[in-house]
Amino acid sequence: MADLSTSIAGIRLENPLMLASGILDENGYTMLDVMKNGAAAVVTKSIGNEERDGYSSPIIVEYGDSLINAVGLSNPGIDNFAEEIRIAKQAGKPVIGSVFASDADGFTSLGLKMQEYGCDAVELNLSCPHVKGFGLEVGSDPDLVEDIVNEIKSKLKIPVFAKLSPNVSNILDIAKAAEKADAYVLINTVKAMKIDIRARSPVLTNVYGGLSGPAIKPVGIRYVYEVKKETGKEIIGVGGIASFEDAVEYIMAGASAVQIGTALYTKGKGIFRDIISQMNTFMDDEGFGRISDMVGVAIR
Amino acid sequence: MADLSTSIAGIRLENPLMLASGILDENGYTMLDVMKNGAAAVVTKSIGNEERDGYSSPIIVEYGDSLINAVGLSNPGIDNFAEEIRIAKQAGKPVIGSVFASDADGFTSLGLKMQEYGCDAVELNLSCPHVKGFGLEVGSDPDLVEDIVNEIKSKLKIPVFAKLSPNVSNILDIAKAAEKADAYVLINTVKAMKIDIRARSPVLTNVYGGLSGPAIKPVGIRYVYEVKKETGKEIIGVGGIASFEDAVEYIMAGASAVQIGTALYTKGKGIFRDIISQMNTFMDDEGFGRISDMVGVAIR
Amino acid sequence: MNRITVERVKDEAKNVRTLFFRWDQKISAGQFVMVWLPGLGEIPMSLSYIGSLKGITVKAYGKVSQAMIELQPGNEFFIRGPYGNGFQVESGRKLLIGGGSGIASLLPIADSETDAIISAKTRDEIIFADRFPDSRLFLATDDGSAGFHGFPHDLLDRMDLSVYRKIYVCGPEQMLYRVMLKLRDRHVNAEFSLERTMKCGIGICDSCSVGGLQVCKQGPVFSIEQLKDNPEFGIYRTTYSGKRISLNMK
Amino acid sequence: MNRITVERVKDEAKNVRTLFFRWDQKISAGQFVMVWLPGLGEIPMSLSYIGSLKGITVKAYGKVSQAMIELQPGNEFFIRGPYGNGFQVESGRKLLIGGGSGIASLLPIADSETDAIISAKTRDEIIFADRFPDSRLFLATDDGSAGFHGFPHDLLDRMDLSVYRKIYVCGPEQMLYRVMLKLRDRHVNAEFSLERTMKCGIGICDSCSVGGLQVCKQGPVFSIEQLKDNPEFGIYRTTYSGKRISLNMK
Ligand SMILES: Cc1cc2nc3c(=O)[nH]c(=O)nc-3n(C[C@H](O)[C@H](O)[C@H](O)COP(=O)(O)OP(=O)(O)OC[C@H]3O[C@@H](n4cnc5c(N)ncnc54)[C@H](O)[C@@H]3O)c2cc1C
Ligand SMILES: Cc1cc2nc3c(=O)[nH]c(=O)nc-3n(C[C@H](O)[C@H](O)[C@H](O)COP(=O)(O)OP(=O)(O)OC[C@H]3O[C@@H](n4cnc5c(N)ncnc54)[C@H](O)[C@@H]3O)c2cc1C
Ligand SMILES: Cc1cc2nc3c(=O)[nH]c(=O)nc-3n(C[C@H](O)[C@H](O)[C@H](O)COP(=O)(O)O)c2cc1C
Ligand SMILES: Cc1cc2nc3c(=O)[nH]c(=O)nc-3n(C[C@H](O)[C@H](O)[C@H](O)COP(=O)(O)O)c2cc1C
Ligand code: FES
Ligand code: FES
Repeated sequence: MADLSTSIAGIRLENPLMLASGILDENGYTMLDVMKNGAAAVVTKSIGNEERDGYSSPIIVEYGDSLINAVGLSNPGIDNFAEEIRIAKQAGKPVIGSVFASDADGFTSLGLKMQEYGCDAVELNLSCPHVKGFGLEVGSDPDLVEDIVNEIKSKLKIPVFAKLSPNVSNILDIAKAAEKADAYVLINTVKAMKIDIRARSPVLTNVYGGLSGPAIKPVGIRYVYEVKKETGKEIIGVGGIASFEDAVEYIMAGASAVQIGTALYTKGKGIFRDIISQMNTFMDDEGFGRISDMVGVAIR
Repeated sequence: MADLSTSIAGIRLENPLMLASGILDENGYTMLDVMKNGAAAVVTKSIGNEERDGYSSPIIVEYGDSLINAVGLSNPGIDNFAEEIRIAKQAGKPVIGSVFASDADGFTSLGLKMQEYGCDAVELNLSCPHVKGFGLEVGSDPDLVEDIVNEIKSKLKIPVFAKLSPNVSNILDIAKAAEKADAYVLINTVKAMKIDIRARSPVLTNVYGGLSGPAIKPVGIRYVYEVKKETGKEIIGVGGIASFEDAVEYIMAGASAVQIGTALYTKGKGIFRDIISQMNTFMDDEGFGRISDMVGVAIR
Repeated sequence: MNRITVERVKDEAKNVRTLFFRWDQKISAGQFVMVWLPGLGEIPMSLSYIGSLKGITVKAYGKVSQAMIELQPGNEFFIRGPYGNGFQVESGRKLLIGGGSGIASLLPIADSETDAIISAKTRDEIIFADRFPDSRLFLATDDGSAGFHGFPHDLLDRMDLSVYRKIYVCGPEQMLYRVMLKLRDRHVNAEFSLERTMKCGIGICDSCSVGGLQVCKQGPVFSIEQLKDNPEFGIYRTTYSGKRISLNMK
Repeated sequence: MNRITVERVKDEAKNVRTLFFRWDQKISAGQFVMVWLPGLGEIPMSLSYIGSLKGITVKAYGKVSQAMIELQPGNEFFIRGPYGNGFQVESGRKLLIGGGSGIASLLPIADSETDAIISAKTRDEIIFADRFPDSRLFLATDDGSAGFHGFPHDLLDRMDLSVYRKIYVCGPEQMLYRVMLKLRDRHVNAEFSLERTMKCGIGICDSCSVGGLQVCKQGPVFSIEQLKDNPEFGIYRTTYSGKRISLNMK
């Protein structure tokens, strides 16, 4: 039996699979259920300083096994979120608080609250592609990213993850700006949209959204590989993971752990246990004793 | 019967479907055959000033219906390409010469040769994502793009198309730099890669390649929509078109014509005729008399 | 997305209309679709008719549902789905309990052995009463304007439930919860169809969740076992923003 | 990509080795695969055995094929495919014409009614002669060291081809072209398996094209009708860069 445990920024995970931010992680009971189904940790939905309704429906388009979403960072606001963390923590596993804001102060106050609520780490959403003034608009400005990451790192005791966007000309510039973060999370969704030709109209209320799922896996693998090769830092890989092969591909590209989002739509919550058991068999067959033996082995 | 003809930069096309650059367009006889199969025009493989072998195999990875390629701009060099254009021109349809270089002079001398060979337009490849010193490295620098487009436009009589990359933070900056071009071509492939977990290795010899096919269609639609909405210029849409619905979706997003590449792998050359007849039926059913009635109708 | 053309409409009550249409798609009783009116929005709707002629019975609440009840034959709307699990329909004697427009999604399982409790605030809001013979129908209104004066769960106290192979319940969560409390100790076989805020309909956005279960995917139909110890059913829901609010029903 | 383990090897001649392996995949005679040796490269290879035990017969030319003939049982390689159309195999008397290692891809269609011409530069390079009874085998060598002294197309002059239901030809393009010229006017039913530079194997890169046809996708097997007026077959090919060069065979 291979040892599937791994660690990221010093946080021990019983296996490398985490729930990605924004998918089934707004309600504490749901996060609890996802961890009962095998996820080693969860990342919460991105939470801001104020309550936000997000966009009105349609907020999602199905594109084969992939999705295009424009939820619009809907969230109850950080002050209403303590209870959800408390419920989720009953699983006895790490809970990572994802946060979004437009500047260093905003991120820092959110991070401090997440820490106070008992989160094991904070993930900075520097990459949501469809909300003006947040996410990508923040995350594609290296100076702002540097400011945010340095400020929040100086105030928080728990580790800080920087979640970066694939919608930039040069990810290495942004990664460098975020180098004080304890780990990178790669990637967020790719900006995209859908038009219904019979309705003669964009489908999403916001017109633009973010593409996730299998369609973006080759893009995510490339970013993880490139950033790992050039920076050597710890990485959490995310984007289109729907099978144990996908998870292993991310790990071999350099990820120490991975997150799963869209595949919950096609495979349901059972995906965590399925991948765990198949990854175990794979590692035994291929002679990998532990996850760290696979991390980055494909890098040339 | 709807009228399927369209025009781009004053070039009349009997239908909106063209062959995309790099797919079955290195050999004149192949281009001829593609036009016999219904394509209204072809774009040649991107040709440079010198002969180049490109990367050694593997140069392609299949990813479902999508592909990841790193052909590496292999081409016989412009001086060896006259014969291919001559053969292709026997179809009596427009032939567009795609060219790549690293600066304005390089592009201009290629453009002049293509014009001399009888091409109906020149397409500037400012966007290949996997060759150092060319393509994206050129196409993500607005000053260089402006320089190239202005220079070549001042020297050529035939129309010039600027093919832009989706691998940039802000496509509008680049589009603006290229505004002297007669039309934009959107999009080239999205930088991506594939690791084979059993070989524990990247598959492509060049490691990084470009993702094309259905996986990138929502990304292409978004760029066409955004650039059309913001600039109003003529656009040729490309990226993941594999059905008449896809072609119409691009047209409603703002494209006046479209290109098809990767779908030749899944559907073969018959795809041109299939889409033409289905688009005809669709237009009749929906009451669209001509292509121009559909261009950009979904823009809000 | 599927484009649907309204074939025929039928007014069921004030502000309640059934839209009939053709859609070549197999649907199980209890499943739902997401209805999109371009420019207006998208909302979940159950099917009240699931044969070759399909139907949706809409009650106007807000923007989208209001626009839906104004649709005329020949008008178009868009749907995606069907989604959700649907009822486990069993043969034998059944009882349907439909509160408000909730009876609509129970209609497809009605057969000659089916009894129904149809409840509403007032007489004018009772719908589909004509679909059941008098001998099989129990009416209840909050104001007593028709049938039993009171709520369905109170009516249950007076009924012999042991004759039913299964009880199917659909309506506002308050009603479902109270019915569940009544049935919990009477060892009956029961399924409840829930309604919660639904944004995605496909089990990823968490807006419809109830105690870790996604109503859109693991539901909308749940067995009484899944609900009786559920920490949120009848107790909490989350708003469109995701804020937890108490249903104050205990 | 499929990972394949070499089960057994067989040396056929100097620099020619058959690799046997298991691969649970249906393959038609004449189809090919792309073989990848990580770090070295990827090349097209026909299958010489297509039953439950599969085989590839490799002749060493350059980097990748050389590495392939050095593989031992237990070693691994990777393949994608199968690709291409394969032969239209007909029952009845057949003639196979295999030049050099070309005979390998014809092997899977050999049966008890099949005659074969196997040609090579010299005696030592003749392979698979043992797969045909003497009575059904014609050998030809360029240097006369075995069998007929000359090329297969010259040998054809001396044969009565009317007895064959179909003729299947595989080998260097020079040989195919000359055989085609001989057969063209003799009204025989013939199929030719071509080899050209192949980068993608799936019909998109244009490196294997011959007069508008993609050898990897519309071929590698073509009927004599498809080739006899082909403007490039036997006349031009393109190099790895795409440069048109003359085959100078007319
Ligand atoms: C699985 C499922 C199946 C459904 N099937 C049906 C059906 O068959 N027929 C039908 O008429 N409805 C059905 N609904 C309810 C329907 O989706 C909502 O009524 C609808 O979303 C209201 O949208 P709107 O844009 O019209 O109203 P909004 O503009 O969103 O809301 C207007 C106001 O009405 C309130 N409101 C909205 N919905 C409800 C509700 N259900 N109960 C009480 N108050 C409400 C809101 O809080 C708001 O104050 C179903 C819901 C679910 C989850
Ligand atoms: C459809 C198809 C099926 C094939 N099936 C087989 C098969 O079953 N067995 C087999 O051994 N080969 C087969 N080949 C040929 C094989 O793919 C090439 O020999 C191989 O690509 C050579 O690669 P390499 O890396 O070893 O040589 P490279 O390093 O690419 O080439 C080394 C040198 O050999 C020359 N060369 C390469 N291939 C050939 C050739 N075919 N004829 C003459 N000179 C050549 C090159 O021009 C170069 O000078 C097939 C080819 C095709 C297109
Ligand atoms: C519906 C939806 C909502 C999302 N919301 C967030 C979010 O709030 N914050 C965030 O950082 N990422 C968000 N994402 C991005 C995911 O966390 C993830 O980076 C992306 O979907 C790629 O992974 P996947 O292909 O496994 O889904 C969201 C994705 C989806 C599909
Ligand atoms: C094998 C391959 C080679 C390509 N070569 C070129 C090229 O030489 N020049 C260029 O501008 N685009 C090239 N492209 C990009 C295509 O022209 C097109 O922009 C892209 O593939 C998206 O369209 P598709 O999804 O229809 O293939 C190539 C694409 C593929 C798949
Ligand atoms: S509506 Fe999104 S999870 Fe149910
Ligand atoms: S090998 Fe690429 S088209 Fe045939």
